[in-house]
Amino acid sequence: MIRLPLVLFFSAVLFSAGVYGVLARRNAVLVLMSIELMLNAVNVNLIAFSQALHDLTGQAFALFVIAVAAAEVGIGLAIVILIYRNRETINIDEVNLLKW
Amino acid sequence: MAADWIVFWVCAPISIGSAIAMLLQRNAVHAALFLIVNLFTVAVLYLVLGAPFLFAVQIIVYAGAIMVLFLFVIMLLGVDREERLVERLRGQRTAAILLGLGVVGEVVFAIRAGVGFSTRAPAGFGAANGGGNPQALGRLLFRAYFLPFEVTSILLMVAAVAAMVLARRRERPVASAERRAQEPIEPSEPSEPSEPREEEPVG
Amino acid sequence: MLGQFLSHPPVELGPIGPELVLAGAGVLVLLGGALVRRRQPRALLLASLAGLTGAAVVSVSLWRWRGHATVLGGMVQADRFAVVARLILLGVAALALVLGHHYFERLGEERPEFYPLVLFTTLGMTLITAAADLILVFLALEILSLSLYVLTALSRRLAAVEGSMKYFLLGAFSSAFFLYGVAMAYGATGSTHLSTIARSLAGQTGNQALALAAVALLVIGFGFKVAAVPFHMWTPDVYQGAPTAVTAYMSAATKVAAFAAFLRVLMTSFQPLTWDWTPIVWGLAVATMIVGSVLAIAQTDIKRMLAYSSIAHAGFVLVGVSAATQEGIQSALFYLLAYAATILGAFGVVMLASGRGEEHTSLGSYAGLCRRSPLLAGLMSLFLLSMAGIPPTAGFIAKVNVFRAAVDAGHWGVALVGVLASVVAAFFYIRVMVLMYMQEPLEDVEPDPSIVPRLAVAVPALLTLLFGVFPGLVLGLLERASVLRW
Amino acid sequence: MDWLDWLLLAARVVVVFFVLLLSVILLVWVERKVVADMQTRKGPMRAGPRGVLVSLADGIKLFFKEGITPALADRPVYLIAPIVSMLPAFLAFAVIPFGTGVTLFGRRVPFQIADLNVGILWVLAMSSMMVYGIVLAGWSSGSNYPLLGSIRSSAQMISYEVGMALALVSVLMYSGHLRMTQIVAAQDRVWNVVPQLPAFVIYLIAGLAETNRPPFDLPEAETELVAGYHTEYSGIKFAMFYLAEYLNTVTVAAIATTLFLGGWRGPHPEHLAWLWPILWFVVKVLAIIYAYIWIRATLPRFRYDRLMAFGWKVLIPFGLVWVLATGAVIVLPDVYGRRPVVIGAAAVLAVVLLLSLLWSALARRRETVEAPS
Repeated sequence: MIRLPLVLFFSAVLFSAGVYGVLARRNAVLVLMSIELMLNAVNVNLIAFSQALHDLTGQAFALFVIAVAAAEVGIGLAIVILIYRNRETINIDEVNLLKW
Repeated sequence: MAADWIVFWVCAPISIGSAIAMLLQRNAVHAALFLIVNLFTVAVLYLVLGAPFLFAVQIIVYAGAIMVLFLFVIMLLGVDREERLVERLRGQRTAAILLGLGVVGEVVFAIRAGVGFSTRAPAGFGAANGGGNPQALGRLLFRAYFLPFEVTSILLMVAAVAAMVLARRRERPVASAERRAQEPIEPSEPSEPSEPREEEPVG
Repeated sequence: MLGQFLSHPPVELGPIGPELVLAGAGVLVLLGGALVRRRQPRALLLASLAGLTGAAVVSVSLWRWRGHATVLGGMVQADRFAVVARLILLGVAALALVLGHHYFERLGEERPEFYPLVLFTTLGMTLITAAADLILVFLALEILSLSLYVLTALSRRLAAVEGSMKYFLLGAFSSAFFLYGVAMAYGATGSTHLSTIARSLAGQTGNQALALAAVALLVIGFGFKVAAVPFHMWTPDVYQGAPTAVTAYMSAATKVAAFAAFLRVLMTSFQPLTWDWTPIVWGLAVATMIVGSVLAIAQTDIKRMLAYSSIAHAGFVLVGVSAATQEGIQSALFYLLAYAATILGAFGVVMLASGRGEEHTSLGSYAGLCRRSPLLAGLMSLFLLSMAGIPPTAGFIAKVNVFRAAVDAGHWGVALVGVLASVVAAFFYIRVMVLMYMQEPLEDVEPDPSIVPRLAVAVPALLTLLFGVFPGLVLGLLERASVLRW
Repeated sequence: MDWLDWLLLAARVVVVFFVLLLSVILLVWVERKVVADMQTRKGPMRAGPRGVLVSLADGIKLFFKEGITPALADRPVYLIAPIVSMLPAFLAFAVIPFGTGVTLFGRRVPFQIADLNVGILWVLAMSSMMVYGIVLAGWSSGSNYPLLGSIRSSAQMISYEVGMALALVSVLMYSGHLRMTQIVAAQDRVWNVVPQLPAFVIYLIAGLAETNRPPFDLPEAETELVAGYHTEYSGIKFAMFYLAEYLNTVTVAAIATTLFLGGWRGPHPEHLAWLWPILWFVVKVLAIIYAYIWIRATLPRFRYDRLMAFGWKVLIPFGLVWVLATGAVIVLPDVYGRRPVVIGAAAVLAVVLLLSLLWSALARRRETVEAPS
C-alpha cells in the first residue's frame, strides 16, 4: 500500500497547479480546465483517505464530485459560448466591461 | 517492492508533469491533451488506491465526455490560436505561485502535524468492499447515500436545462411562414449589438 | 440480482417534504413551460407560487416534528433552525418570482425557464439549510450556484453574460476549495456527517491538524458564497449585471442559505474547534465590514452601491457568527431576516424606478425621485434607513442584537469596528436619500406604475417596519430555532 | 503470479493482437466481396484466389507510399492521432472472453486477456476513447474538411455513446454483473438477446454510429467532405485509420456477441472441448459483421441533423424507457410479489409510455412534413 502522506502531497501539488492555472491563465476555457484539475486533485484525496480509513464514503463522494464536475463543465462551456457570441473573445482580460 | 508502489511512482510524476505542461502550453488543444494524459494517470492511480469502479468512471466521464466537450468547444469557437502568456496584471503570476505554494505548504504542515493517522476500522478494505468494489459502492449509494444520489439527479437536470437555456440562440417562431413574416426578425433589444453569426445552423 | 439492494433502512420523507414539493413544482413548471403550446407566463407564475406555498406549509408543519433528529441515513436534520431558514427563503423566492415575472414581461421577453430555475435554486437553498452531511451540503450548494449562474445570464445583456462568467469562474474556483475542505474533514475524522465529525473532534480521535486545514478551506468556500471580504470580487459585477429581479433574489436568498449552512457546519461539526476558528471569522467580519462600507461610498451606480452594501452586511452577520453562541445564532438569524427583507425591497424599488431592464441605474437618475413617485421614494428611504440601522426599522434591532451577542461573547473589538462601519455606511445611505428628496430630477424617467410589483415591494417594507417596532414577534421564535445540536 | 503466468499472459496478448490484425485483413476482403455480391458484381478477383489477398496488397502499397505531412498541420498531434484511434479497439478487446480456456502446464489458461471486475465499464470507457483519434486527426490537419468531419464526429459519437451506455446498463442490470465472464455465465439458459432484444437493437445501432460505418459515416462522408477527418492523411498513417475502423467493427461485434448472444456458448461435442467455443464465438461475430455489411449495402447515408435527431429523440428516450422497464421487471416482483394487479398496472404503464413515445415520434414527423426548412 502506498503511504497516505505521499498521495496527499501528490494531490496537493495537483491542486495547487490548478490554482495557479486559474489565476494565471487568461483563456476562459483553460481556466475551466484548471478548475477541473483542482476537482480531480480533491478526488485523489478522497480516494486515498477512503483507502486509509477502510471506508467507502470517500469513493461515493468522489463519484458525486465527478457528476458535479460534469454539470459544471456543461454550464461553464455554455457560458463561454454565449460570451464568445457576444464579443468574439474568451480572453477574460478583454472581457472587462465590468471592473474588478 | 509491491506492484502498486511501482505504478504510483510511474504515474504520479507523469501526472504532475502533464499538469504543469498543461499550464505552460500556449495552445488550447495541446493543453487539453495534457489534461487528458493527467486524467488517465490519475485514473490508474485510482486503480492502485483500491477504487476500480472510479477508475472506469473517471475514464468514461472525464476523459470520454468532459474532455471531448472541451475539445469540441475549442474547435468550434476556433479559439485555439496561440495565447499570449504575458501577464496583464502585474504580479498576478507571482501571487498565483505563492497561493499554490501556500496550499502545498498547508497540506504538508497538516500531514506532518498529524503523523499518526487514525485508522479506526481494523477490518481491512476487503470487508468494506464486500462482494467486489462496484457492488459495495452500489449498496452504499442506494442505501446510505440515496438522498444525495437523487439530489444529484436534480443537479444534473438543472445543469441540462441551464446549458440549453444559455447556449440556445434566440428562438425564432418555428411555425408557418406567414407568421414569421409578420414578426420582427430579431426580438428588439436596444442595449445589445446585433449578432452577425445568427444565421448559422446550430451544430 | 438487484432485488437485494432494496432492503434499505426505513425512509422518513417528512423532513425533506418542502424539497419534494419544490422539486415536483419545479418539474411541472418546467414541463409546462416547454410543452404547453400557448405559454402563459402568468399561469407559470401562479403554479410556482402554489409550489412555494405548499413547501411553506410543509415547512411549518415540521416545527413540531417528533421523529428522529436526523433522517435518511443521517443526511437531513429535522430541526427548527432549518424551518425558520426555509420560511425566509421561500418568502424571498415568492416575492422575487412576482418581481421577475414583471421584469421580463416589461422587457417583452419570454423566459419560461425563469420560474423553474428559481424553484430549483430555492430547492438547493432550502436543502442546504437542513443538510446534516457535508456531501449533501456540497450538492445543494452546487444546485443553487449552478442555477444562479444561469439566472444571472438570463437577460442576455452583455453585462449580464459577463457577470455570469465571472460569477461562474470564481464560484467554481471557490467550490473546489470547499470540496478540498470537505475532503480534509473526511480524512481527519473518517466521516462526512456533521455530528460524527464533531464527536470525533471532541473525542480527540480525529486528526486536529487536518481538521484545521479543513476549517480554513471551508471558510474560503463559504466566504465566496456569502461574499465576505477577500472573496467578494464577484459581487458588484454580478449584482450589477444580473437582471434586477434576479439580483434582488440572489442578494437576499443566497446570503440566507449560505449563512445557514455556514452556521450549521461551524457550530456543529467544528464546535470542538471553536477557539481555533473564531479568530478567522473575526478577521473576515472586520475586513468585510470595513471594505464593504468604504467602497460603497465611491460607487455611482445604485446596483453597485447596494452590492457593496450587501457585502458590508455579510460582515455584520459574521459578527454574529463569530460569537459562536446560541445568542449569536439567534442574532445572525434575525439579521438575515431583516437583511433579506430590506435588500429584496431595495432592489425591487430599483427595478421599478429604473425603466425597462437596466436603463437608468446610475445614482444620478435617482435625483428627485420623490417628485416623480413619492411612494417609491418613501419605500426606498425606509429600506435605506433599515440598512443604515436607524431606529424604527428592523435593521436597527438586527445590528443591536448582533453587537450585543459579540460583546456578550467577549469580542469587544469586533463590535466596535462594527459600530464604526455602520456610521460610515450611514453616510452613503443618507446621500441617496438626499438625492431623492432634495435635488431636482436630472433625467425624465417614468417609474413603473404597475400595482402588483409595488405590492411585492410593500410586503418587505411592512415587515421591515413591523420587526423594527415589534421585534418580539419573531425574536421568541428565533430563540427556539437557534439551537443546533450534534 | 509467477513468470509462467506472465508468459502466458504475454502470449495471449500477442496472439489476440495478431489474430485481430489478420481478421481485419480478411474482413476488408469479406466486406468488398459481400457488397459486390449484393450489387451483383464480382468484387476484387486478382490478388490471390478470388482476390483474398487484396487488402494485404493494399496494405503493402500504403506502407511504401510517401507519407505527407501538410504544412499547416500540428505535427505532434497529427502523428499521434492515428495511433490514438487504433489503441481503444485493441484495449477494449482485452476483457472479452473468446472461449472457455484450456489447461496448459497444469494450470488453467482462460481465453481472455484480463477479467476485470468492471469489464463492462472498461468496454464503455474504451468506446468513449474512440472519438479522440478522429477529433485529433481532424483538428491537427489544419484544413477545413477534416475539421468539419471531426466536429461532426465528436457530436455524433458522444450522442450515440449515451444510447450505447443505456443498452449496456440494461444488460448489466439484467445480469447483475459487471464482469464479462459472469455475464456470459449468466446466459447459460437463455441468451440475453431474447429478454433484452430492444437493448440489443439499440446497441447495434449505436455501435454502427460509434464505428462510423455507413449509414452513419458522416465524419468521412466522401461526397460532402472529400474524405472527412482523414482527408490529409496518406501512406501508413492512413492505413492505421483504415485498420482502426475495421478493428472497431470487430470489437463492437465481439462485445455484442459477449453481452447478447451468449459469448462463446453453443452446443458442441466433447471432443476438442476447448476449440468449439472459439468457433462459436467467431461464427457469432461474423454473423453480426455480416449484418453490418448488409446494412451498409442497403441504406443511404443519414443527413446530419436527422442523425442527431434520431440519436437524441428516438434512441436515447427509447433506451431510457427500456432501462426503466428492465428495472421494474427486476425489482417489482421482489417488492410487491407477483400479484396480477401489479403486473397489470406495470403493463398498462409500459403500454402508455410506448404509445406516448410513438405518438411524439409521429407528431414530429407531421411537423417536419408541414414545415420543411
